[in-house]
Amino acid sequence: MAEVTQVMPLAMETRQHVLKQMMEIRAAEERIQGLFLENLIRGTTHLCIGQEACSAGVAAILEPGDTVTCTYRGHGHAIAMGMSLKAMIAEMMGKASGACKGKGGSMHMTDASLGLLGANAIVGAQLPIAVGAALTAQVKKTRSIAVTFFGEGASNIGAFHEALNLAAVWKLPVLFICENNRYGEYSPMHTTTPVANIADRAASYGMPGIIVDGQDVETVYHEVRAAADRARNGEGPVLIELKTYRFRGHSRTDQAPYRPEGELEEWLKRDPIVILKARMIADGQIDETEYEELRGAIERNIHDVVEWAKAEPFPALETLYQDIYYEG
Amino acid sequence: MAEVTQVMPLAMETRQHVLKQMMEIRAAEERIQGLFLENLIRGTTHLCIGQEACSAGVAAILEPGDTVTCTYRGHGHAIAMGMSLKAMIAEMMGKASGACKGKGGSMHMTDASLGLLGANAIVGAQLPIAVGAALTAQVKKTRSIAVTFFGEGASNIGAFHEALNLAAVWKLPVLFICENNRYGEYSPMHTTTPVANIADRAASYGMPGIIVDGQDVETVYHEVRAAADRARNGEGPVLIELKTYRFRGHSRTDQAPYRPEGELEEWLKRDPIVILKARMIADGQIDETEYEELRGAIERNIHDVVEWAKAEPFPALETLYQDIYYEG
Amino acid sequence: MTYREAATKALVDAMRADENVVLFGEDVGIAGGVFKVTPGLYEEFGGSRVRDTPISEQAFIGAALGAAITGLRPIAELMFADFIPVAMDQIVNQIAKYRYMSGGQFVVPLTIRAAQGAGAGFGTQHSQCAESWLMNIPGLRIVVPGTVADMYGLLRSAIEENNPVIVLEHKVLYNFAEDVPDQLTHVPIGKAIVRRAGKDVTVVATQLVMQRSLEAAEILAQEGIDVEVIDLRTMAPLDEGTILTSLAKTHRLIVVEEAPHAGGWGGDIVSMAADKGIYWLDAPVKRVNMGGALVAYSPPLEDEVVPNVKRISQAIRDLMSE
Amino acid sequence: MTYREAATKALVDAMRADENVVLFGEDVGIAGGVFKVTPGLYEEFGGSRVRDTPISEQAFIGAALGAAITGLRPIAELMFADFIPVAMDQIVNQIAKYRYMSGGQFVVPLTIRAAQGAGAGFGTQHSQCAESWLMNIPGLRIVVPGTVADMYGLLRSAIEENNPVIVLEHKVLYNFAEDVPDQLTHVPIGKAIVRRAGKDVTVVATQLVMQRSLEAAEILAQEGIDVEVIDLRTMAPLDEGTILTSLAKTHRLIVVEEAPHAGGWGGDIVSMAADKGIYWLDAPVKRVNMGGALVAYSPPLEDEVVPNVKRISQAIRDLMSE
Ligand SMILES: Cc1ncc(C[n+]2csc(CCOP(=O)(O)OP(=O)(O)O)c2C)c(N)n1
Ligand SMILES: Cc1ncc(C[n+]2csc(CCOP(=O)(O)OP(=O)(O)O)c2C)c(N)n1
Ligand SMILES: [Mg+2]
Ligand SMILES: [Mg+2]
Repeated sequence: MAEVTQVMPLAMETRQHVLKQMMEIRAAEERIQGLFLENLIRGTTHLCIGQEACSAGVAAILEPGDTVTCTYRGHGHAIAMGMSLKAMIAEMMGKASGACKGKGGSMHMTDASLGLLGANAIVGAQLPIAVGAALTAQVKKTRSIAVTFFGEGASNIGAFHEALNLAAVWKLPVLFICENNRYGEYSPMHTTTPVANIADRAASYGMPGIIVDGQDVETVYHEVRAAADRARNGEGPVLIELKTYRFRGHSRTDQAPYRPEGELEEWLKRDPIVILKARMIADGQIDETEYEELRGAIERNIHDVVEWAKAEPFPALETLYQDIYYEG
Repeated sequence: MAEVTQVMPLAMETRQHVLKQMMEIRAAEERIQGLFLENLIRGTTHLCIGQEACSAGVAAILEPGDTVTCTYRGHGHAIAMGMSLKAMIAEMMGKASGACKGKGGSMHMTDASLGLLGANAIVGAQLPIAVGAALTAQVKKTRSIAVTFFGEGASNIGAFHEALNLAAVWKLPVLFICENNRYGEYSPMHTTTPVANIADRAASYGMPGIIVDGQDVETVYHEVRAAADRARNGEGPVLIELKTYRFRGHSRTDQAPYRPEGELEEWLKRDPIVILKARMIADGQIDETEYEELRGAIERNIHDVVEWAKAEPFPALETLYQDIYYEG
Repeated sequence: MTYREAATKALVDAMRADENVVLFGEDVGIAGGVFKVTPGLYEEFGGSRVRDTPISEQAFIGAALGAAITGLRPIAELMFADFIPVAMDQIVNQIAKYRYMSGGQFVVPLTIRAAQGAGAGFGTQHSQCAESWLMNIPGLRIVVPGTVADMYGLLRSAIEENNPVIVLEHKVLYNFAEDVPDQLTHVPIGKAIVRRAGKDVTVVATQLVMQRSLEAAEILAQEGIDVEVIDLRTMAPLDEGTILTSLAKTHRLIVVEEAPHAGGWGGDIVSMAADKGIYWLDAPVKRVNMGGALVAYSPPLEDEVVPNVKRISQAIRDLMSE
Repeated sequence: MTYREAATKALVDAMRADENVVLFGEDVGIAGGVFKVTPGLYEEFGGSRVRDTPISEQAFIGAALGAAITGLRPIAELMFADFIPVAMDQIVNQIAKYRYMSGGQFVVPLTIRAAQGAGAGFGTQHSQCAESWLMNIPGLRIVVPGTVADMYGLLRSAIEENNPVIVLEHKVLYNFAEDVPDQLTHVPIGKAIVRRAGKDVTVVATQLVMQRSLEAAEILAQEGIDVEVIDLRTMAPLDEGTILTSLAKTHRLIVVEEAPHAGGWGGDIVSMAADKGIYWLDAPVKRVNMGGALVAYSPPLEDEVVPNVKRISQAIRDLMSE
């Protein structure tokens, strides 16, 4: 188990909250992969196992009115933002009671009521959309911010460049959060990206770029919160690179043969759940029994949700032709 | 007249060559604007008056097999690469004997036989095309390089970002030459671009970025040649920022009301032709009489070319349907 | 009033009527726009609502979507319609699909303006018409004003529409002037109009070639051919009723497009007629368009490629003698 | 042999036949491609000719153009056809127009491969067909292989073609297996083919819905309806002759498209028939397609949106009773 590194500790309630969220994300992703293999989820899934601290840490600093756009690897962000597991699992199974009435699926988790403005399946496309959400905040003078998540591979696409530049020129309250998990599909970062850190690219936009340990939810919380306060105060966007790792393949049944020997094992030692749990145990905020109880409860809940979702009806065929235009 | 600054002097023949080219470009652009106002050129023109050292200095270091892509502001590059004035003027007048049979016009000066792979009217689109020309050089192991010209405004578009990144990842022999003339259409650089120098953006691609005095053709020559040698030797692309200024408006009849008081006057003191001429006079390589004779000869030649072009026939209507596909 | 002035007035009136309307694009602010459609807006509405953008079409078109789903009513100007492909992913995969993919969670009230068409000498990459590139994308509305009053009325309706609307303005019409009522009104999206009633043949057209079809109709009237000219006004959704009603009367149909033939929007008009109006058709259905050509710069070539009065009249004569 | 294996074999044979052929795209090299069409190519032809790219579609599609006009014969893989809009400017304004704008100075021998179509559960942004977005762009050739032998033969022809060719592979057909001759041959671009001869009605279709139309034809044969099925194979240029010859015989036409109705390629087929074949038409011309819908993720919705055997057969029955 990981040695106890220490950073400025979060309040116990916050720690309990983010620990539970990370555990929920982990358990949900495990079950989702199972549903995919059982053919109850069609097409594809992109798991964020190993990256839970990014979702939980960032979501914990958001305030009502803040918005998020993210990617197909977006289940963690949805759970961390409070999307109901029922709406999420039903959506992945294409059920009428899904978050998007079954129209979106695994790659498009969306809940406008929570400010989750959509997970996107086109690499980089969510960045300009977040810039627009931040424009609304600036024009309407709310103190809201727009957060957009993307991978290190996405930093090579044109939309990334244009979005960061426009946000900088207009000094918009956007946090560009790169979850650098080392791979874009099957390609290691160094084969596609001639810089060591994505954060280094912030200089091209006269914007701060910071590098954060994406496995340490407490560090993520503190760093992102500071950037958010800055943005709320009208000081403009920040590019935040969360160094992280995906413990599973890119999608579907990818076994990640492209990983160098031993790399995964090294990263498994930095499991974000284990890291926080260790600190909480050291601080007497949880013990193994309580932890196991919590995990059991989470797994039972997911099991119940899945059974419920299985029994839910598919959408009626006429819904194919609905929601294309707003009528009226 | 400008005081004589000195850099490593070019050979007298080279100086004479680039001086004559800059004078030809200047005179041609003046005449082209006239033809536009006389309605003998339709649509638009984008003059490079003031930026002649960029075209002449870069073209002078090119070798057979090298290629260039540039922009609608491409008359200077075409002349510097040796395009016949007849083919160029006839093209702008839409005549059958034009470089592109009248199909391209002012924004699309192209001469494949010279390696001039096309002036582009879509901002940024020429950069990826140059990357492809460099790919051919690398795959076929020629020592050729691909040069692409663009403005500082173009450095905000996605194609710029993707092209530099791809060239860097593949270590391709491309020179990305930014003619920073301070304005994109009517917008001063600082209103659209949150960095002081476009060359600073090279860091995002792990590529050298250098800043060069674009008004000094000898400096342009030396710096670009060094970067070219590096690229020919397989050491990869370079981003070169030529600090320059357009003495005229963006296009057509733009009077550039957006210029700050006195800015143009300051830059007129750094006229690239005057700067080189001063050095050559100081070194006894030309005197005022010879200079005036040369200018007279150039202007007479352009006058003759224009008269010839006026008399040239327009293309036959059936050519509208030709050159869309290669037959065979 | 000119078509350009009508566009400006529509923007001003819309921004006065609703403070959530914002406008941005390259040089639309301080400079008043490359086509001079937005002079004075920056001064009246300020730099928060009227913004110049960098040359970043993907970013600001995507930003229009993000702004639209969070409470603004953005108008993004793309300058030349030929630049639509530069921002195509945001239009095709995002703007058009955002409501659908979310199961109806979003309303997307945004307007994209662009100037299209040949005739101004801008060459192959600055003279295209974009509607035919976009019609296979459910989720978009597309309007193509062809008169001064429509420029005003369709733009006002577009800005107030609670769905994404692409407004394609014809650059050759910007200086086109017409007398208009003091009270310009909204023009409904999705309704075509009969610009000239006639009994012999139905011509369906838009914008510049619609104006030319009206000229051709006057010439043919002298020859005893009574042409009905329908201005589509909206490309998506198509108004089938107006066309079928006309066809039931004339039994002959010609579509005049400013577009290459293959994949041109005329195909939809004809296929609709060949399905719902087949028994009325007395003659082959013709399409007058750019054929297989692109717009070339050379003046005589550019003047020839877009259907002109001569080509349109001849096509109608030929059809009448079928 | 499967459709996927045929694609792989075409690539291998082409690269062996001409050292100027290079291949690049995201993960096409070491990983062998997201759709596993390129395994072994990197090993056989090396990293100079087979390259993985960053996620930079504009850059590598533009690079394909630059390489094509300087002596290579590039094949760029765009993975999902839904990503075509991301590189749309390079395709529409550059690749398609480069030869024309230069007055014929360039030859542009490049191939862009992309996987299209619904049925795999990838949702709204990963299930579209792209041909109808590209048909209004003179300068491009577009092929849509619908059988294993065509996948091989059209891809070989595309790579050898001295013009830009967009090869749209249907992702649901990748595992589709057929017996093929030991000697696979090139299939000419621009020629449609009658897949099933019949005398009562002509069905024009492509790819997955073409295969389904063949199934529908077998069912209808029992009911005494003799269906002729034409596989277009190439969308640009269209082979009008094969369709007209069939129409002259059957007097009835149905177009089956995997595309939304508005702006779908079927419009071109019908407008061609309503012009050159109008006097043969005994009944309304029908189009079976996605109507106004987009592809939704939910399995029953996705299975319904693309014309299936049931919808196709019913449309033919209805037409025969006209
Ligand atoms: C424009 C576009 N190009 C390619 C793809 C295919 N694709 C999906 S995910 C992916 C890798 C993205 O890598 P990264 O940005 O690092 O995010 P990660 O998957 O690692 O979270 C690619 C290439 C896509 N969806 N969109
Ligand atoms: C994609 C695209 N967007 C916008 C335009 C319109 N436009 C033409 S030139 C220009 C300014 C370019 O500025 P810069 O890159 O600095 O080049 P310069 O004109 O100063 O040489 C713009 C915005 C275009 N042609 N293409
Ligand atoms: Mg990654
Ligand atoms: Mg500039």
